Amino acid sequence: MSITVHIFSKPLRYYSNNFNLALIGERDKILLQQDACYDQARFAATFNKNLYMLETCSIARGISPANLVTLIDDLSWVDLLVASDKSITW
Amino acid sequence: MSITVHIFSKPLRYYSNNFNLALIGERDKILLQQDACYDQARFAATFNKNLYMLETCSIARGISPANLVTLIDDLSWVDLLVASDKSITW
Amino acid sequence: MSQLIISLHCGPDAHDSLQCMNRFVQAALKQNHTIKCIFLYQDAVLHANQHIQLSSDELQVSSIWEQLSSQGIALKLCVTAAEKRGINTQDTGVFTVAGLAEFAMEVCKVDKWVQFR
Amino acid sequence: MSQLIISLHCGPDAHDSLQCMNRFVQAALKQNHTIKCIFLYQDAVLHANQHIQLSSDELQVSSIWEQLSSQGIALKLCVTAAEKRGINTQDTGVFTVAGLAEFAMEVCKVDKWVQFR
Amino acid sequence: MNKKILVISDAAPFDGQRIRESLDMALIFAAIDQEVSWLFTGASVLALTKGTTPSSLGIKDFFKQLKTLEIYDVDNLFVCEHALLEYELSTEQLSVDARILSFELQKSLINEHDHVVTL
Amino acid sequence: MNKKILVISDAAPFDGQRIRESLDMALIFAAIDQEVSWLFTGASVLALTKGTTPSSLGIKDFFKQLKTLEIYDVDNLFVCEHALLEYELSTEQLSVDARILSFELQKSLINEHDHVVTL
Repeated sequence: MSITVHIFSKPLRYYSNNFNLALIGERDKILLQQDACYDQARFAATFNKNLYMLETCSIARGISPANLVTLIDDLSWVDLLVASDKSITW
Repeated sequence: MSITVHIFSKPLRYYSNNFNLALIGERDKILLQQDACYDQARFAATFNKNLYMLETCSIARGISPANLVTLIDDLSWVDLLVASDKSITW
Repeated sequence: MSQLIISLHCGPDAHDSLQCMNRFVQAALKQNHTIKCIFLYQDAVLHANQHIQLSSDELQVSSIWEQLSSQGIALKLCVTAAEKRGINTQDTGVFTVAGLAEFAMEVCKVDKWVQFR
Repeated sequence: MSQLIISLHCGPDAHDSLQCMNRFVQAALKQNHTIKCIFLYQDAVLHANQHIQLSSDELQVSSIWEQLSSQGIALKLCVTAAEKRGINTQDTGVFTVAGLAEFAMEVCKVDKWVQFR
Repeated sequence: MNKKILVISDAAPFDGQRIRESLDMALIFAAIDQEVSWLFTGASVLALTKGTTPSSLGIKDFFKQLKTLEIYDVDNLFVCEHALLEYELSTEQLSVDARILSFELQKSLINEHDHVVTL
Repeated sequence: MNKKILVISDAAPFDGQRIRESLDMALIFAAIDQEVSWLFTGASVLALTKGTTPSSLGIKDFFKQLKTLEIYDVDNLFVCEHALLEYELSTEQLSVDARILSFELQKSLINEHDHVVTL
């Protein structure tokens, strides 16, 4: 199985039409950037592992990472994408 | 109570975040235009009266009106808005 | 007879919304209502980009505006929204550059405000 | 080291998305990856509108593109998307007018394609 | 003629310039002495949370203007009860004084206004 | 190098030019001899229904090109099962031959491709 990074930039509700938990592979990663950070609680309740959030985006929104959410800096963000097989910007 | 025309141009699901049946007054009207016509069944199941659909928009999409949906031409569309107190384009 | 004002909020790629608005305006004129103005806000200011090029089988977006203008309808665009999006406000064709205040004052004088998004 | 290609899909009003993309590009360069090009598609072609005017306390959208260009990154825009939206394709500043085919061929040569919407 | 204008926002805080454009619309009607109300629904309620510092992203902080709306006579701010629940927000977490409205009360709010604009 | 490209659409049929831009993207990769698949999810499945006549709105009928995709070697069309249910559509109501995929099978589809683009 290849590894896909699923990128979200808006609250989860924005994707209710076309997105479903069943699309996420066992080794896939979830990346929260921009306004998706506001909804980290719901993302964390839906995807209980491999959940990453951009530090710069979350700080600008006054958000500290919830349980299960790994904060990453910009360099680790690049590493995350380069180390995976592909990304989908939902 | 004033009369509001609630205008929809996309399938109902697009509005799940900010819209609720409780916003519609007893004498309010619902107007389906553009791509909202595709979803007339769900609109009709949600709002069981005062439901209007633009004829030109629905014909172009190969849609015939469902039960409870009143088809209107462009002149009646103008009448509908002029006869009401205000409109909201959701 | 009513006084109506229209605001358009979507860019020139939204052919269906533009046609929908145009049909409403034409029907309103037929019913002898007055269209105070059509105001372009948000992405709709991009209709004032003067180089729209579409193949001949596409909806000719600019001719719709020319027709509306020739029918005597005031076509205005929001200067702030335009500047943010890189529109050359010195070259806006049939559209008049206006402030949001001017639009707001007209809204206060009309019977109905209809938005097209 | 990886070869990356970026596509941007949102217009110049989306300051947050632009900054997000820019941060990714800067970090990728720092890690010695190659950015094959940044391709503007859909509403992103509007970044080539040459009259963006923002007050001095706003994000200066055009200086971000100038900086990226001075870093040697190829900035391309889709000609069809641009023509539909009224961009003057004779006057696109730091952006090069390209066809979708040119972009697609480059996509085939890179390791990763990252979209910013 | 004095008109009552209701602005409804539903976009996420950094979704294009939509909150900003709602702000401009609310301020301009207030500036010409109309009665303006502003309803935040959906993800737009997030624009009212404390601790937002867009300057750290290089973006202009227009959110701080939301806190000074009273000065400009936009003193009727409303938030959708459902949206607060959706994002698990309490009024203490909001940077402005706003009245919480159920959908039923939002219906009454709409009813009281002459024009309603969604941005 | 031959690449497998997956285009995912989710916009309603007349939502800007989004279906059209997906079509252009699919066709261009096919034209340069890459393997292209196209997944319709959400409201985009409505673009595949029969009886659409945009010309009656003065709009170019690019939907008819969807029926000729096979000629251009875009022969892998997929539709989301959930989206068909959402709009109460059966395959007989679709104007193209497309395989219906559960979310689980969409995961496998994503897995098989080199690049995925959402438009």
